[in-house]
Amino acid sequence: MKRQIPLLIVIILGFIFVIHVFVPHKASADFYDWYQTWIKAISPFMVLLGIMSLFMVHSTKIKRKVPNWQYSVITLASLIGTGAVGFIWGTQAGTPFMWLFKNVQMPMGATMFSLLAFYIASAAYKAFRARSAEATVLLIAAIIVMLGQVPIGIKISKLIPETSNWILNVPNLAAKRGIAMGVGLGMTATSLKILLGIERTYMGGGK
Amino acid sequence: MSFEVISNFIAAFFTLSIFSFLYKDNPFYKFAEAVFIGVSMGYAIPLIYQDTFIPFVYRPIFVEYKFLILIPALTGSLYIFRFSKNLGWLSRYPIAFSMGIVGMGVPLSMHSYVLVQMRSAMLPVDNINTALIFIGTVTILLYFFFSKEHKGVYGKVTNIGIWFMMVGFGASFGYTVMARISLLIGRIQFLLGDWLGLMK
Amino acid sequence: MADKKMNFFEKMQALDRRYIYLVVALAIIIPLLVPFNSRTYVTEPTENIYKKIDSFTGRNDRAVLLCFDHDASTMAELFPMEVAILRHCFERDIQVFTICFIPAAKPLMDYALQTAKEGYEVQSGIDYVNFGYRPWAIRIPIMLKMGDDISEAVEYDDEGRKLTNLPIMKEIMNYNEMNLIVDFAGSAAVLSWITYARAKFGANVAAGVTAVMAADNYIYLQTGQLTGMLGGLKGAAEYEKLVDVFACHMEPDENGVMQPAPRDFSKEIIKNTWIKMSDIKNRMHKTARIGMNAQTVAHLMIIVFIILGNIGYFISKRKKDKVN
Amino acid sequence: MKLTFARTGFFLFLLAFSFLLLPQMTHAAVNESEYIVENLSTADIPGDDGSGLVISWKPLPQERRIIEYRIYRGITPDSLFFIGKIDVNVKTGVMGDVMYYYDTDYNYFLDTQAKGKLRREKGQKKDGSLFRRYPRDVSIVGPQLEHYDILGVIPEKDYYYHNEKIEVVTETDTTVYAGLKLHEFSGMYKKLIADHVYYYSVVAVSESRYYCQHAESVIGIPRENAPEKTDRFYAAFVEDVPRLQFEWKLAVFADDHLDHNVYLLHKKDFDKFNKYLDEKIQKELNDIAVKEDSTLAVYTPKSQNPAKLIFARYCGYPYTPSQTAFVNIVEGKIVNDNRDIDVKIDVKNMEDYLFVFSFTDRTGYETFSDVVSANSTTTDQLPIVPPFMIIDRENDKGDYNRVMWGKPIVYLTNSTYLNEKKTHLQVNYDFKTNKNYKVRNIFFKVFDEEGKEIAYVNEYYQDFKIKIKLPENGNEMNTLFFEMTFKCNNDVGEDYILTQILQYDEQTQSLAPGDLYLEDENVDDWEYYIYKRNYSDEEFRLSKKVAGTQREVFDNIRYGNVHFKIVKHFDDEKNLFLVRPSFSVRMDDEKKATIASNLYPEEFEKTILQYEDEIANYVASKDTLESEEEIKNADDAIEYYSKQVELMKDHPIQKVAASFNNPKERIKFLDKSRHYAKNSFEYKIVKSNGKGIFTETNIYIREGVEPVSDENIYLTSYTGNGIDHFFPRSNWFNLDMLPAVIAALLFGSLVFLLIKKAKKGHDLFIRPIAGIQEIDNAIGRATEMGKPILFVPGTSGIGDVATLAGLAILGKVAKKAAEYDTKILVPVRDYLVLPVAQEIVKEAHYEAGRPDTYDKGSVFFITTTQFAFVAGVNGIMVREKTATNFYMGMFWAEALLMTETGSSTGAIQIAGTDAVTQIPFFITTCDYTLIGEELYAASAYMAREPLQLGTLKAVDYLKVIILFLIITGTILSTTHLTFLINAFPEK
Repeated sequence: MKRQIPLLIVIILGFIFVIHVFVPHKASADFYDWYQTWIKAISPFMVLLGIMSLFMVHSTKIKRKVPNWQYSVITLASLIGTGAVGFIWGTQAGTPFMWLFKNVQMPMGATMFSLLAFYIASAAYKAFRARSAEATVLLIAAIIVMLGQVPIGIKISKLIPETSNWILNVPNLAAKRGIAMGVGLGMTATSLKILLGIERTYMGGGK
Repeated sequence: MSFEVISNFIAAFFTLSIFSFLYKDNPFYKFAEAVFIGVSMGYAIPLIYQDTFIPFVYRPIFVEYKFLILIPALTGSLYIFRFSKNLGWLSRYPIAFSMGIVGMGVPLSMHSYVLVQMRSAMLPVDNINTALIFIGTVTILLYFFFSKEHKGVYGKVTNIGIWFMMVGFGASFGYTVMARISLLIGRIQFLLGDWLGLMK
Repeated sequence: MADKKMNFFEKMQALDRRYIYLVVALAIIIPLLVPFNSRTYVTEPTENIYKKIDSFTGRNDRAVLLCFDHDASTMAELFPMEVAILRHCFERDIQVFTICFIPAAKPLMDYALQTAKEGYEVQSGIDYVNFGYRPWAIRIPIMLKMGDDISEAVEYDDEGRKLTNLPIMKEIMNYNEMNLIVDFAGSAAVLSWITYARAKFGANVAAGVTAVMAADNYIYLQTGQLTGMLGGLKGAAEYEKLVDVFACHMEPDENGVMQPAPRDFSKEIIKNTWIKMSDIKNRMHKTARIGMNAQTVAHLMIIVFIILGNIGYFISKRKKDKVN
Repeated sequence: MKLTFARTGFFLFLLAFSFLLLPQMTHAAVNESEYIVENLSTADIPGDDGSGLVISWKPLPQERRIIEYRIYRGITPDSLFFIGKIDVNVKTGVMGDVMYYYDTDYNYFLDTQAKGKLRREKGQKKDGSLFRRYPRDVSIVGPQLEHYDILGVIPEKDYYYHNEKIEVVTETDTTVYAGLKLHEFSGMYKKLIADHVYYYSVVAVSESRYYCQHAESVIGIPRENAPEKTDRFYAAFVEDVPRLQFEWKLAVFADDHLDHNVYLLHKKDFDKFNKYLDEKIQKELNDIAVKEDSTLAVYTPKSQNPAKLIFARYCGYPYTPSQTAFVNIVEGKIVNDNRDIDVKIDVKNMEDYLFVFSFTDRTGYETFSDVVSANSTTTDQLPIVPPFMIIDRENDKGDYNRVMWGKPIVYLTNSTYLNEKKTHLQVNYDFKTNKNYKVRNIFFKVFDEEGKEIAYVNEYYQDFKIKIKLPENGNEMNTLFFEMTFKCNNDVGEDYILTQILQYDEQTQSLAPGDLYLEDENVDDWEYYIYKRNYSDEEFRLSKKVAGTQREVFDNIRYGNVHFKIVKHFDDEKNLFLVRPSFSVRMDDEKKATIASNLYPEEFEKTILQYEDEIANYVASKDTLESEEEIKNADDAIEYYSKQVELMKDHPIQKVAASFNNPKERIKFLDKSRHYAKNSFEYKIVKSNGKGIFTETNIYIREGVEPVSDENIYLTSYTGNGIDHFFPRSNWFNLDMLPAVIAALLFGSLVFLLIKKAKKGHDLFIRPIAGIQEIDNAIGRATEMGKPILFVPGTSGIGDVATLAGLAILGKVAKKAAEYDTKILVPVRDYLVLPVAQEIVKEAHYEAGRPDTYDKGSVFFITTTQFAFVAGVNGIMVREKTATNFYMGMFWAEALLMTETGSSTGAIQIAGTDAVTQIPFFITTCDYTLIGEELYAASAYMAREPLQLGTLKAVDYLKVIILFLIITGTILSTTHLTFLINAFPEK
């Protein structure tokens, strides 16, 4: 009841879905539509997990007064504040809710993303060491492609953009294809393991 | 001070607070991080309520009287028991129902990740480049063969695979640089242009 | 003496990341604030779009459609291309249409038109038409219908006028006339133009994409399904240059007053022309090139870092080997 | 110090959130009157059926910072309902001086998304006149129905089975309706009624969502107009048949069009015709003017139309009508009994005639095209339509037919020089084919200007490009001549040759492809029109119009059918909307009458009786009638009703329907018949130059199939397609997926075999994987340093296999950590991963025998937003000073953000991901990286259970097979044998 039935649900549904892929018939398409409406009805409740966990983590921090607990108060306050603003004034353009999104969340997201430019530079500096033949190859390929993207590359040598293109279209393609095939096999295997009930990590532990 | 100036000021404040992490962890960053996490989660709640709960749960049941939807809705609410000690197992039902779709993954990933890729790996070899792509693909596949240790001649062959991968990784790395710097340029243009008005 | 040198490289080895960050920041901020001149090399995919658009010069029975398929997050890379192409069209009297299928693109599209229009006496409905926003759901039906009759597919322009009544539409019927579509996106959105407009009706399709997407689209250039491509800021910079060198070319008349003298594309001219940044008054006409300067400096700086780091690495390794 | 941080934090927080109130306050001080839109006006839309209005107003200046304009409509000025809005970009404002809103056609009126109760619009006083959208409340919406044309769209099932029979009794008679609840409609759409008065108003909403005052409402009255004039009409005269052919362009608005007509006009009557036209236009203007001002005199045109009708066709169905027509001239006459056409025409003097086309609409307006004369041509100048056929499209759920014709086509699309010397040229090509001809090889022969063959390419694998070596003679090749031939699975014939030139183009400065010729025919000159017709429509409609290079079309046939019903009445006690219970099933065989039925069998019977009464009445009245006209009318009526009664009683469908006792069974049968009639199509093709020079084929008739007897067409299952109608079938197996089935079965059995082997205790060797062996050391290091371990199980959901692999590794790592009594931190981005990860860590502690050390807070959720999650993780790394970081699972751009922070804190980092784009960053910044598949292998490797090991081994064995196939396939394809490569799916 606690474990067997959910497992059975996965296995039965899983096999139906295997068949669904091969059967284009109306009945099969209808089954898929039905499943979709049910999944959509289940999905909104997931957010409760996140909110509950967030509250548990931060309220514990506040209660125990762990270092930096004050920031947990800020987190919870912004969480409640943003949610409330959304429910009170709505979520259309021009509401305080969208103002928060545009002037708080979006700039921070974009800035976080743009930190990558700094990190990519420091990673290149710190980690690109010609320790071994392989590392050297990686380093040289990176430099050529980097040069190939800016006008200075062609100034140094006409060959640089050409080589850069060649690297992207030949060895890079081979690498991507080889890895993708391996990953594809691995994915198939893992799906199959779930389907056969071998892999049941997703159920969590317990009896 | 117009509304827009204030808005830009706040956006700039948070932008700089995040950037300050580059120097070191500091109260500004901690503050921005706390607000970021809170706001981003708080942002999701009304949207999920509006875009999934209302159309897929509330409306079917209470407006269209499709009472069958009560089953998945109740199943979904079992998630709440996740943190309960004794009833935690109940939350496995919605998870199991959502996992069923993995079944599709078996034939589909076989089809699109393996068979389709195999077709493109069988293209006629008519010049040095196609030959190299062929060699690269085969040696990389051999690298991912787990039943034989990489030793001797076989080790040499898989080593070629590693070389191909390394060139590929280097290329990916170098290739991403430009896009990431463009993002930073975008941010700096905001700070210098929209906020400070230094760029005219 | 030798010891001191070692120390320097060793120091370089253990250099605090923050110095690197500082250099990165400066490498980007300075070129943005103080534009300098640099050479832009024009690549073939960019050249092809330019030549194709330029071949429509002054023709009433040809038009370009620009499709805006992106939101503000990729604006830094795509916006300069859009302005550059629009400017080319306005300068050379080429009829141009704009359309978008995602709501977030609508303001960007208006903004691009407004920016590019500055300084040109162009009129909506005569020199260009903004088709406005159409829902994503009817994207493919519109694409297909355009192969038959554009004024039936779009019906009204953004200002609510019936397309059939607009002077610009007089000789424009379908893809035979609106012969080039340029799609701007940070995704593979151009694919649907290839499958519907190109494969079904033989329209020419070109793409303006972010740098990350450029490699993915390269294959369509090779198979000829894409007429040309602008890749990231670099593509935009190249196009800006082409517009300045050919479409906006000025020559002194007998009185020595500079007069517009647009010229046709030629590889020779582009090789020998040097345009000074300071000669371009409107900042929007050189954004991409300035951005590209920052890119170049940043790329070079990263490469210098790699080299410095490696020199340090080898020297300290040799030192270690000696000690052992 | 700490407290000051906190104080600063709170201060800043309050500061940020206090700005939220700002937008609410900023509006208080403004002058309200400046925010009312000006020049609000309405205008009738020309060329429509009187259902369209355009509302226009002057947008407020940009500095007012308006975010949207909301439009309201009502039938009285004191209650206007929200109908739509136009969003505006606050920064750029509106381009242009006028804004428009179109209230045209059928558009949204009501569905279940509407709110339950009627509410006043924001900012309206208690007695304000603006309301929000129509609510779901029948008592409010019901009275509105009569002021609009409301079209209800009802899914079949709801219409048939969820209706309630409602009798509406009025003084004169009783009408029976089918009552439906709102949720049984998939939507209701409204159209304005001609000459009805509507009121409109507009409200501007400012950036801070302040609803400004509304503009004074204005009146809008849509007017019925004559159809729009077509701007293209062509006539052609095929001398040798003799036959007249016509082609025209449809109007944009064609909802109320009834007929397409062609008239013959003698040149001498041209002036008369113009006079007739002038009067017609005057009449139209007068019609509207009289409506506006009833005191005006009504204008009556005097002259007659001198042109003679020679062709007329019904076009009033809701699909795109056909745009070509031809009439045969037999013995100097054009005759059509159905339309009473009998016109003499002098074939020898065709130049004396002019032709004119017209649209007529339901109100009787007629609009003529410009007058044209016919281009003379002969049959041998008309295009030849290649043989075509229709089959069901395979591998689908039954919503497409496949229409295909002709032999494959190949054409050049582009060319590029590959080197500076211009001796290597890459030419791109494209080809189109259909199911009958599977292209094996395409042969390109290239000739120079002197006709010397300079290149020959055998394209055995089609990758859309060929490379040509040009002779090195210094001067550029200006023109290249291409001859292209095919080898297919079916013989295309020796003489099937396509030719095309590549010519130097000054403007683009490259070799550009010229026109494509198939023998002497310029392929680009022609287009194919696919016409189709089902059992429910009387005329053919246009399905697709495609370029001359196409060889195949998939004709979409929508699987589900809905019922469109006019909604005029309601029942507010029962909360029902009322629609007619009668519905059409199909047309009879002659396509003259509709076979209709009724939801309620007793009502159907009643109608028959009613008709029979009418017949009896007319027969009885005939004795008393005197004038011939009256008698003729009575005869016509009798004939009409008799025909109806005959169809209702004797038609096979009706007979069978009547035989059911169970009403549900009866409806089911009728539904099936209707569905079949709607979705079975017959096809024909027209090949045209778009200007009247075209050839129209006959209806396609399937060969080698017995015609289905009349009885069966109605009664048997859907498989009885007959010989001309095609009903798309729902297929049970997707053949495209066959390779995947085989591969999956092979894989499944390998897994089965190897698991069995592993269970028997065979030692299955797995090579050591670098990263995995280091995991223990890394945990050990954290223990030594007394610092926690960070484990990020990817940033995607539980359904992602990479996440599952990551979680499996988490189990092992957590167990080790518990054994060493080291703290482990697991931040999670996905809701569902959270409980799973918690269970895993908890269980790991139990397995290690240290349940006491399990901390509930060690596995925690941060947020779902990508970069906010990273911000959180980075904070943890820096503050908790984690000594060892694991990243196992799927990652996107956030990968480097985490690993670089990790490496700056000096932590040991081990990563594993199948995200190809992120592996480079992991490799450069982490100490060990599991690349791609190694991530999946790792969990099996660490688990060492037979089930996991067996599967891993099975993957390895499959890999051997794949390698063998790839190598063989490449060798074969290189030696021009493409059967193996073609056995694999393309996408």
